[in-house]
Amino acid sequence: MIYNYYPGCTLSTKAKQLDMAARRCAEVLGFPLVELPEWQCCGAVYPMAPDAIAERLSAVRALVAARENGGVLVTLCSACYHVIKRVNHDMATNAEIRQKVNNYLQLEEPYAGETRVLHYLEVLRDEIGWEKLAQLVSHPLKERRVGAYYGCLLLRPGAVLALDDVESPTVMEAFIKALGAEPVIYSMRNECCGGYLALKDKAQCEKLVSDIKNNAASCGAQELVTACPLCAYNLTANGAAGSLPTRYFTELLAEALGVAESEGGAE
Amino acid sequence: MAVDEKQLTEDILRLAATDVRRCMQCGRCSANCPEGFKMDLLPHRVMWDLNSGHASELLEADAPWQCLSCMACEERCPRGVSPARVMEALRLLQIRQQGNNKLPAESVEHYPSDMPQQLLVAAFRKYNK
Amino acid sequence: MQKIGVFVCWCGSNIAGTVDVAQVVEAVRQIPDVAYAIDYKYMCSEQGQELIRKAVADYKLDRIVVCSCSPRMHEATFRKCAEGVGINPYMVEIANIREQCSWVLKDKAEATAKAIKLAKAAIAKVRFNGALKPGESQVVKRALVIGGGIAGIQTALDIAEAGYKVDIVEKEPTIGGRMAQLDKIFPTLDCSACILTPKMVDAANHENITLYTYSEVESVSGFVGNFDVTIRKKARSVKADMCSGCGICTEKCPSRKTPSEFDMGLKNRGAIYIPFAQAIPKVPVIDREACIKFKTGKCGICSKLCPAGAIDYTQTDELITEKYGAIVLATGFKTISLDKFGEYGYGASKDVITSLELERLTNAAGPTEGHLVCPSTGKEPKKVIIVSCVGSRDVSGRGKSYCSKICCMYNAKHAMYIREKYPDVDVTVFYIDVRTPGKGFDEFQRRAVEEYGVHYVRGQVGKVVVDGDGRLTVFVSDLNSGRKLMLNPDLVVLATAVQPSPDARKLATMLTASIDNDDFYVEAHPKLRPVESPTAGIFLSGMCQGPKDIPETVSQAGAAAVKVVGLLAKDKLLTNPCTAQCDTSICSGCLACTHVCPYGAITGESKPVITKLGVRETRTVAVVNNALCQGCGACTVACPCGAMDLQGFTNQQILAEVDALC
Amino acid sequence: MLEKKNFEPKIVAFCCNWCSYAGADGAGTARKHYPANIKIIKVPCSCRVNPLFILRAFQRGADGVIMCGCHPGDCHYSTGNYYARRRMTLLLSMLDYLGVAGERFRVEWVSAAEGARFAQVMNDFAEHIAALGENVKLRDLRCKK
Repeated sequence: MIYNYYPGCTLSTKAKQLDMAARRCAEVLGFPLVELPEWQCCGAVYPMAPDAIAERLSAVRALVAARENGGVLVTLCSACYHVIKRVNHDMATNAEIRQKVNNYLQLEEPYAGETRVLHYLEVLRDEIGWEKLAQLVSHPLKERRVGAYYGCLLLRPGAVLALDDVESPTVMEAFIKALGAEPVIYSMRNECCGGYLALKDKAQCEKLVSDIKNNAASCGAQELVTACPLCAYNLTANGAAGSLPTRYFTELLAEALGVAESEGGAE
Repeated sequence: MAVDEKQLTEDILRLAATDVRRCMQCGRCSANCPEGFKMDLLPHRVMWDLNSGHASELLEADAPWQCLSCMACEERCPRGVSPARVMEALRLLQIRQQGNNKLPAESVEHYPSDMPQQLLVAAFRKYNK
Repeated sequence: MQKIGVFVCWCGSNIAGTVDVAQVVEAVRQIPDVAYAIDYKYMCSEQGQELIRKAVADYKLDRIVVCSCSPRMHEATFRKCAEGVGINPYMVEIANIREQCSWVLKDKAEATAKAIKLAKAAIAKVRFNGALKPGESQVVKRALVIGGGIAGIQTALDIAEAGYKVDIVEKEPTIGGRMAQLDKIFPTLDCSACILTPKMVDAANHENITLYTYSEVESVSGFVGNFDVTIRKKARSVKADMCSGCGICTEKCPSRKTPSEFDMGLKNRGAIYIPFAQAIPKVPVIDREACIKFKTGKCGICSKLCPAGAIDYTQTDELITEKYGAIVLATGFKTISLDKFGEYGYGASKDVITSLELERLTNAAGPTEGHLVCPSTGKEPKKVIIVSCVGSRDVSGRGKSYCSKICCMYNAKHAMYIREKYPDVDVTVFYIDVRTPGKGFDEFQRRAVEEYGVHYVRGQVGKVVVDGDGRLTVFVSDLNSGRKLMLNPDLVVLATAVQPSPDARKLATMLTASIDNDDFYVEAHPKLRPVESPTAGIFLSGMCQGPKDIPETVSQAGAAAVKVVGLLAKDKLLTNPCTAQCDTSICSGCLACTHVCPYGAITGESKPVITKLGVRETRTVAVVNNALCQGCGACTVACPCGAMDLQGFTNQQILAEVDALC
Repeated sequence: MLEKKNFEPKIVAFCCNWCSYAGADGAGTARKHYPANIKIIKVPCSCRVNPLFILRAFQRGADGVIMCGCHPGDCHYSTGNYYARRRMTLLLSMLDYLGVAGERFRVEWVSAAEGARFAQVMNDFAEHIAALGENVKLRDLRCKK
């Protein structure tokens, strides 16, 4: 299987650690990522209005490119995953959007949602398997209590994304466990970090993140992992910053597989 | 000029593409909204106004600009309604009009250098056209 | 020359509001053989029927077409009316111009045209109707009740009191059902056990009642009046006739890791156990999956200790076959799983419990002896939040679309008895609507507010956050004030949606009883036949038909019993005359029909026949046993030569309808 | 589809007494609209529907025929709808050969509780037939004499 890879804007710049670690680990785990040529930014937010056609085009272009090359598209960033998978769902189920987008793109073969959009975590869970991953871990993250922070984009809406149970997700916890660490389950792991509000109302972000971190810390978490650069930013910049270090899940993966860059860490 | 409430409601519903009539005013959306403490109209009230023919008041509301599109309301709505989509429709109806950007780039005083692009793109797209 | 009378009903404005009935009458009058046609406001009324009777006499009608509501509604009424004036009841046809026409159409011209078409099809069919005479079948004077909760017990007692034998099959080791788990019951707040256990004893001691506990229905065949049922009596591993019910085995059993089903998992039970002290029969049962003896071959403590020598590890399931005239479904309910509702924190915190768990916590015979405590700490709560509609009225796919009906009342009840016993505990009920119709019910709920000081706040709880130290934070909005709240209760009670027992679907298939999308049994008519299944001889009692409280369940149980008694009181039943019939003159004797008949009603017999060409010969032909035939018609299509036909739905009749409609 | 607006397709629906006919009643009780040109013929069970009835309808000029029964497994007569399903599968495979577009015939399972679904199924089918247009093949054959 070819794992076409869509890094997205942030992963090429501010969230390089998320990206680089993911690529290295994928090599080790035997599913090398093939970066899509000439990908464009997905738009960062899903265009909810059914008449927003132009806003869907870049995602469809990536989906079409992946279709032409095996039909699987892997994403890492929660927002990219969210946007691309939802647009793909629109293309498969909404005839009006499908027609308009295809009219615009004038493809040789119209696109109708054929590509399978996978999150990196799904590849780990469904293609590699936790047991095998655990066996490949050379530097188990012993005695570390890690809280998974899902946020909103990775899980909702559950009916479309279908990554995991929206209210009681387990995929990241299973991941943490496979790396040899102890997953910490806490109620606020799927509550919003404030997202793009950081630009407008920092104080509110501070409050939302504090609630999340306090809940995680009360449950015994010593660090948090996330898949989303925006969440990572908000969780790092707010709520008694530094109290609960936040890392990308791929960083932990690289560490456990023994392929972390020596200088490593957040930029 | 009197606003055509009916037309406005139709416009909102077309953009929102969610069946607001299913709403039974249980208030779960408002209970779950992380921004509810800062909203002038809670999501259930927005649904109520829309269903009771007071859509024009919603264009005055600040609530859509507080909404984070986290979709907790949609996910936990027992009736399968998406208040998040209604909020988006209310934003779009306004920012799609010329010169109606809510967060002009020059109004932002300080961009921390470590702010991810994703955040900037998302924010400007939610508040501007 | 046939003389057909056509009677067009207005059904008040139900039909006449959309269909121009006069025009329908006018149109059918033009049809040959229609000797009389008229419209009337309510054809089913006494005056309407009189109109029919008079027309039959005046115009010497021999066939009747009534254009009215669905035949499922009034076909029987009009057949009876026809019979009263000497017309064979099967010479009546109904054109359904209400459900299929006036109720689904708005345009008057369109509806009128369709009504005329439907009338024409019915007229075309009735020309080929023949006089049919129902056969007779015997009635076995014994009833089966499936489910031994309050619904099943009450139904069985009422049938038994009327003098008929009745068996109760209960899958649990004891009868009593859900009601046995409850503490006090509304609207009187009397003790559930005090009114249930005497009924359990009555059922056990009644000479006409046989209990099969720890048993399940294995298979059912036959039809109304003559059901053959196989019951699997599961191995208890205890000889019921020797056991004295002393309970020493249950006390000394070393396996104590199985959560007690009766105590909603709030307490563990032994592998050999009696569900509760007042269980009937008071005979323990060994849970073989938990039993150390069965798992490892060692232990055997119960056997060593039993003074009566009643323990029997070699006991096997026993199959009992019995004949019944009627079957009552009383399979009850359970609450839905909260696995998909992670946001309520059920499972994440021990202090988030369901209402049924609260019943056990406040029950004097429960795991805490009626002492209300937070399960996590064992301490009394200071603040309790009750959440209504958890999973009810939910069309998102996670819950149930219906209102569970009983929750509003039991929430008020729970709030009251917490406040009564612990006046310092603050109790708040968060609700969407308070629905308390019923005698004394609204007054009951108001008492909770006015006399007991229970807070009622409109607004559905969104999420319950659990902190590491066990602290709960409830996210909710007070909709009346528009305030968003974050509260820290010590105990959260979830009024969880009810759903039919998981056995309902299996039994529905076995009995060919209809169920709806939620697995509730469907009644024959929602208003007029609420305790009967559309399948003759199958009756419904209690929650298995839809959410209902105890008073309603008991009344429905009584109603079902009356229906059963009415059936069993008959010596003979008239059978449906719309059965298959073989035209032996053209039957080739291939017997393809015998292979498709689900009732084994067709056999091949060597018989003297006269062929179409007038030749007399003796050969194998298909013979239908009319007592067994249920009239599905499978054989008619399987028959390659068209010898098999179904009376009431003959090839000729259906083809006439097709022709009239096309 | 605008040009076909005046075309009113003739549709015959065979409904079993226990499930689909009751479902149609349910559609009525709930006032769920479906087109007037759909006419229902009641049969005790879907297994009573002889494929010849369906051919007769097409021969007489029906534009579409739909057969409804209980959901598989829920037949009032236990197995009737299984027979119907097999028979109709066979009929479907032969329709085109017989000169009727196979798409004009449909089999659906509608339970007594599915009033709204009954209406939806009928609306879908009517729309489908309206899009196909008039059933001309058999009529032409008949006119040739």
